[in-house]
Amino acid sequence: MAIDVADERVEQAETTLYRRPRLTYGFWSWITTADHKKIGMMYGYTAFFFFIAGGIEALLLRIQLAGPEGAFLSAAEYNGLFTTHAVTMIFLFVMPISAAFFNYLLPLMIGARDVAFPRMNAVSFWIFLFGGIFIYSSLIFGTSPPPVGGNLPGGAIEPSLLGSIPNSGWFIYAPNSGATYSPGTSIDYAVLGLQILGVASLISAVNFIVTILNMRAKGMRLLRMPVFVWMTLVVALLLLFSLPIIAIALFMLTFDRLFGTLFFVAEAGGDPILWQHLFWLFGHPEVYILILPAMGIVSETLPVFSKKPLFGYPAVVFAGAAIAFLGFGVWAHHMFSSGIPTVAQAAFGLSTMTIAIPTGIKIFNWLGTVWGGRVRLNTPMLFSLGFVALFVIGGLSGVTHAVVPSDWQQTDTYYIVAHFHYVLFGGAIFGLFAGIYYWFPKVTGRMLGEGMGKTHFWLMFIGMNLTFGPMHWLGLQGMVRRTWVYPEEAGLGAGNFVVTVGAFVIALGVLVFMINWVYSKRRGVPAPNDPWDARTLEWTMPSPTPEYNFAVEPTVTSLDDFWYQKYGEDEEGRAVRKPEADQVVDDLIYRNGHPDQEIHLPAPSYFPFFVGLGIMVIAYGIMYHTRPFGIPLLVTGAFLTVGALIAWGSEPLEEVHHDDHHDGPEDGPEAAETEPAMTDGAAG
Amino acid sequence: MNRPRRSDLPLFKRLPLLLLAVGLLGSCGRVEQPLNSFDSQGPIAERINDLFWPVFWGATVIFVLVQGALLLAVFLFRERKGKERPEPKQIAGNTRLELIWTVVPTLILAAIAVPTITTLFDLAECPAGAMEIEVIGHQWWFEFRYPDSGVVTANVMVIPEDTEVCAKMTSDDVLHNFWIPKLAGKRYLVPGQETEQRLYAEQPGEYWGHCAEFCGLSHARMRARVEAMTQADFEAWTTEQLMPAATPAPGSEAERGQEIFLAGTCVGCHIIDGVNNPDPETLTVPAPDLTHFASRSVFAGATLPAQLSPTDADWEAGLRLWLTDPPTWKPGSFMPELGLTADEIDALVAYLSSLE
Amino acid sequence: MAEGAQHHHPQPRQYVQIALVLAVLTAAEVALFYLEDGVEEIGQTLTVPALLILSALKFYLVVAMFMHLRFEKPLLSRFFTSGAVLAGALYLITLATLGAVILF
Amino acid sequence: MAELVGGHGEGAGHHQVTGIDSRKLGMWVFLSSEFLFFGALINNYLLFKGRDFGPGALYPVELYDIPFTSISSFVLLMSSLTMVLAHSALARGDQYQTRTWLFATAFLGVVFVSGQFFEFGEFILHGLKLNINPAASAFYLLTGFHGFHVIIGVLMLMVLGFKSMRTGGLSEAEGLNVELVGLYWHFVDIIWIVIFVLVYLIQ
Ligand code: HEA
Ligand code: HEA
Ligand code: HEC
Ligand code: CUA
Ligand SMILES: [Cu+2]
Repeated sequence: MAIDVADERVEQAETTLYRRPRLTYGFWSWITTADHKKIGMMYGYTAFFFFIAGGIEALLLRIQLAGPEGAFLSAAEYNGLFTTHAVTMIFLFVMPISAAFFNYLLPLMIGARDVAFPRMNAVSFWIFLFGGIFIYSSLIFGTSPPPVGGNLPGGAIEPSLLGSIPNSGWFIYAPNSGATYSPGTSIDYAVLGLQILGVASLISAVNFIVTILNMRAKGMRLLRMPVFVWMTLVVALLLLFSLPIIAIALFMLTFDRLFGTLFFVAEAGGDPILWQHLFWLFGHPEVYILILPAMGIVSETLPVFSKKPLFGYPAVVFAGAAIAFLGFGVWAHHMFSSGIPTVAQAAFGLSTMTIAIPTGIKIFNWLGTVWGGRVRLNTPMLFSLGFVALFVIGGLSGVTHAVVPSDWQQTDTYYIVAHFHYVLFGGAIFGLFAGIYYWFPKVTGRMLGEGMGKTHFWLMFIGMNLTFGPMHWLGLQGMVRRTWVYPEEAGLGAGNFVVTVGAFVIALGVLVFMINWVYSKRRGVPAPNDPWDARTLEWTMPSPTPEYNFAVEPTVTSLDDFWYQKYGEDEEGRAVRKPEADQVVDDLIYRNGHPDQEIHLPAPSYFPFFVGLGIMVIAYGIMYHTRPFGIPLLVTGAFLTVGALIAWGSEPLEEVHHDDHHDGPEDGPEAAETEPAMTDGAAG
Repeated sequence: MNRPRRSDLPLFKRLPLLLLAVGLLGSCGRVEQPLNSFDSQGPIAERINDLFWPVFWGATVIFVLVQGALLLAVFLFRERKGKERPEPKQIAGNTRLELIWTVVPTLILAAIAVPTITTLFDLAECPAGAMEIEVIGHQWWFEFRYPDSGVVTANVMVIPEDTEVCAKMTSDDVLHNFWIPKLAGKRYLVPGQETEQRLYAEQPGEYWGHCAEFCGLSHARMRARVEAMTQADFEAWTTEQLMPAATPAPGSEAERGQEIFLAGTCVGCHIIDGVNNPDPETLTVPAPDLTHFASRSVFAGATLPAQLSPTDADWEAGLRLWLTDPPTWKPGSFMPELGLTADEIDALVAYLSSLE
Repeated sequence: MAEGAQHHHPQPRQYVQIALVLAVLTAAEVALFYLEDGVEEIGQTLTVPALLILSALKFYLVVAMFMHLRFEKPLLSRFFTSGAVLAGALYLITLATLGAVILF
Repeated sequence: MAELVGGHGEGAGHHQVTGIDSRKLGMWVFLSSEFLFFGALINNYLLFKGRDFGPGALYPVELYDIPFTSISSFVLLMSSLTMVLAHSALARGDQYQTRTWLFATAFLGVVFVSGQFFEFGEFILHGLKLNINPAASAFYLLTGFHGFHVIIGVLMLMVLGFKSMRTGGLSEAEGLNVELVGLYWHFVDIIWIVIFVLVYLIQ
């Protein structure tokens, strides 16, 4: 029965795919939407686009480093590329793709119709998007001449196009990032761009916190929330308390660069170390912002694919919170060699070590979950297991950094680069891919291909170890970070070559994934509504999720409520599928697919888009305030933003009333069911 | 229900093999690695390695246990084609296990923490009575000053063997990071502040170094050398360094070089003691003192000559390359391309290589 | 009121009284400032803690009474104090490692 | 009063598990992060105020006019009173008083900001420019950021006040807005309580 429904839907999707007018309507519906699912998908697509960009940047870096004294890139290009690579991967890929998961899944998992502030949600997305565009516009408008007195090859005044992107490294250390040593606008693009992205994240952090606290379904007490929801809450809290710090730091740097303040100008008594403190006060919580969503995802997938409840649920939740809490107290471990007092080094070394304890608790509980289970090695499970395996490697090398004197050797070498790619790529990205494979059916109504999925996994897994494994050795054998060439005589050529090969293996894997995506989206196996025999509420809805989410607002009585509707236990404590399980599932899904009353949905709005646009224009205005067009830009942007905000505030509050049928102007009765078609048209 | 097909691939079997292969590739190959931090040549670097290895092996044990458990779990409990596994017992946790895996890691960490802290306090600060050398970072070369004797040099730090040396470091522009892997760890050079780095070489020898903190365009071309000598050699070296520059023989190529040096723009930036002694304030950019230029085995941020054990010819070829076009070798260089003719360069090379 | 807490809320009269207290506290602060300047013996060892205490009192009064935090669900004060305590702790440690405050 | 807003607009459609209106919860959550913003700026000031910038350096402390700042601090403190009176009047349904107190609060806010502009002007006349030394930079950024908050608050108060004038009174739905703006306003006030002591009085 479930399959029939899906098939039907897919057929409809295909017939409507080519109907143009609806596509146009579709496009505007994306611009104006306040639906958390559409916003989530837009986050996802945008983030993935940036992943490819950041990945291609990484490949360019790797080509340059394939052998000693590489000549593929100039120094300026290389410095720009590793900076944008990191900024892209962290701020434009991992954070927003996590936001995509939060947006799409959070309301579904807690049984809500939407987030607490749907239009604010839209605003975060648009601000993020325009922030990303702003940063990347440096490719066209950015300038990065050498400092006064410096000379470029051939007497050039400006490096090539590619060399004019931000080139300060992702932590933008002062004073190199100041106006004296980095004249030109390229760094302003990074600084103001990150500021914009911060605004977006702060808004969504508040939104998610309120949503989780206030919008849970009946009976969903805090300790009945899925771990993924918990991790969303923790990440939102981390964002809430860490973003202000970087915002002020960036604010100070902007003032230093554009308006002559002297915070980081050493000659005038400013303090470059202050920047490091402020950056890492944010930067370390940030790394947990990057990893906790992935940890939340695998905490969902491992139980499902082991057919066991999560081992030690309260411990896993508590450990997540503990990681976040401790994560605020370790920032100076990035500054062990910057000359901070010895006692401070000792204190931060110790505090850093303590983080291994809650992280270990998570790891062991995941092992406990898999142990004794009925383990199905579907692609999401492969990625989840890969996550655990690889994250442990990165975590352990993290502990070796916490051994302070060792870190004096390790810091600023590829050993560090190895550490953080293991946790970021092996950790965050494997976890996120697990999530993509796991929830793809719920989002699109089709399965991602398993064969290609597994090829993807193995290519990425092997490529990943080939790329980042040798970096450990390279680093301690003298390979310094951020060097555009390394000397032949340092004897690092062979290792680097392996690394480069590995990077291309990863790229091949990603390519397979993209093909899989495109293929499965159109021709994939239609997804059953509960394809993985899952445990959380989002699977009680038809695939793809209807626009109004739950036709019947759920009530839960336990953790993994859905599971316990399907399964009981025998005397031995083994799971037993209830005889009526299929019927229960079908009923639930049928009911959720057929609302019998009007459902109130957040009204679409044009204004979030314009707020985002306005903020970007303001940023250009600030950057070019000394040029004739600067102030007009600033004023235009301010008008746009404030105007859109006021219009937003006075926008009639009434909502679109949905019953079973869509009420868009040109929509036929089946419109609600053709969602996936519109998805395809607008985003694909 | 149409569950996706199960995999036939042997899962994770490749992991250990793969890592092994990668490790071998990365670490083996009998190439010389002058920046290898594992190859410590003094007590400070040695202490760090003595701390690192036990931690590394401890981590390896944890690694093996965790990955082993993971592989075993997958191996034992995976569903295979045709062999349906029974539904698993629904175990939601175990307090005793939670306790164990909280307490055991805590103990392990405590065990790591103790040597970490002792080593840290032993190594972080210079002991009293150490020989002080000032290190000043410039984009993109290190300057060394010897407060006891007044010697000023660049790129190559000369130290006596078996002596506790304390580098007092600061920077003239941006952050740099002084790293001699075989002798010690790293420490930043911070403009406006002073940091310390202990150095100690047991044997005479040449130790390579690198600026490790990103410091702008040519961070990759900012390296350093430490040359350790016997006490006697060091004293001789000091005396030599304090003498004014050698005077070229009349009529020689070198003398022509000196004329070019004096007539050209060079004097705007460089000092050669006894040839031009301007007030350092009047120089346009900070540039290496060239008085005893030829006594240094490497120059231009210790990146030239590029060879592992350069001959005189290599050295001269490197200098020629540098004088022809500094910004191409070192993008952003504060020494511009001066449009010297090949003939002028020959003369300058002859002169500069006479400045022992 | 949402929590039926309306009747606990102070009435305008009490608000004015609170404001009077705040005014007095502010006056005391300023007085302390001049005391410190004028009377050498008192010095900063005494005035600084006194000033901190007075301002903490003012802070508390505004938050508890004007912002009604006393009458709200504990969740809100939990957020509020987390923010305040976290900020205080983090920046204190930062200042200490930068050598501007002596903690260790 | 507040929960009647429930049926409308954002943050409302759903039942609210904590029993706190979502918008109000959101405001408190946001304010808790504001501590980190201001904390960073205060941190900067405290760091630089004691640094030695060489002979003849001019520090903000040297120019403080404590009586003047005391008065403007007092003004801001009293604006918290008027704010709370506006809220209380609305709770009683007294639209006229609500409006009056809203405008009074905005007015006091304007007085405070004008005082700050005056202070900045004086300081600049005495040579304490933004770019004279980091202590000055930190001073201006901190107090300026605070002043910016006050300006935003004044704008929000004005919007509420004028809306009330135009429509003859604020609806119960808009009553929550008064409360939210009030929270924001008091927060800006308590930050000034801290700044007044840490930056001005403790030297
Ligand atoms: C997802 C991101 C992420 C995560 C999760 C982590 C996790 C950790 N990191 Fe990492 N880190 C980064 C991202 C991350 N890091 C980045 C991006 C940088 C570099 C930034 C830059 O310079 O550009 C960095 C740099 C960095 C440094 C600075 C290095 C330097 O520049 O000199 C240090 C130093 O202590 C460190 C430590 C740690 C530790 C102790 C953990 C711990 O949380 C790890 C804990 C996990 C485990 C330990 C494994 C599982 C536990 C067990 C199996 C239990 C048993 C274990 C023991 C008893 C040891 N990291
Ligand atoms: C989430 C974060 C993240 C991710 C995912 C990655 C992914 C990768 N990183 Fe990343 N990296 C960082 C975060 C990240 N990195 C950070 C923070 C730094 C520090 C920067 C700094 O020092 O400031 C850094 C620095 C860094 C360096 C060091 C630069 C230096 O210090 O000089 C290197 C060098 O090898 C590198 C390599 C790679 C590679 C090969 C990948 C690969 O995994 C990428 C894989 C993806 C792809 C390959 C995309 C696939 C593309 C396609 C399928 C399209 C096909 C098209 C073609 C083949 C043309 N990274
Ligand atoms: C505008 C300033 C400037 C001028 C003019 C200049 N130099 Fe330089 N020179 C530098 C700087 C700066 C360096 C250090 C560059 C580096 O290593 O990054 C340098 C380095 C050198 C070195 C290498 C020194 C060492 O130990 O690393 C030599 C040799 C040298 N210059 C010779 C010359 C000669 C010969 C001339 C004139 C024909 C000249 N320079 C003109 C600024 C200048
Ligand atoms: Cu100097 Cu890098
Ligand atoms: Cu960290």
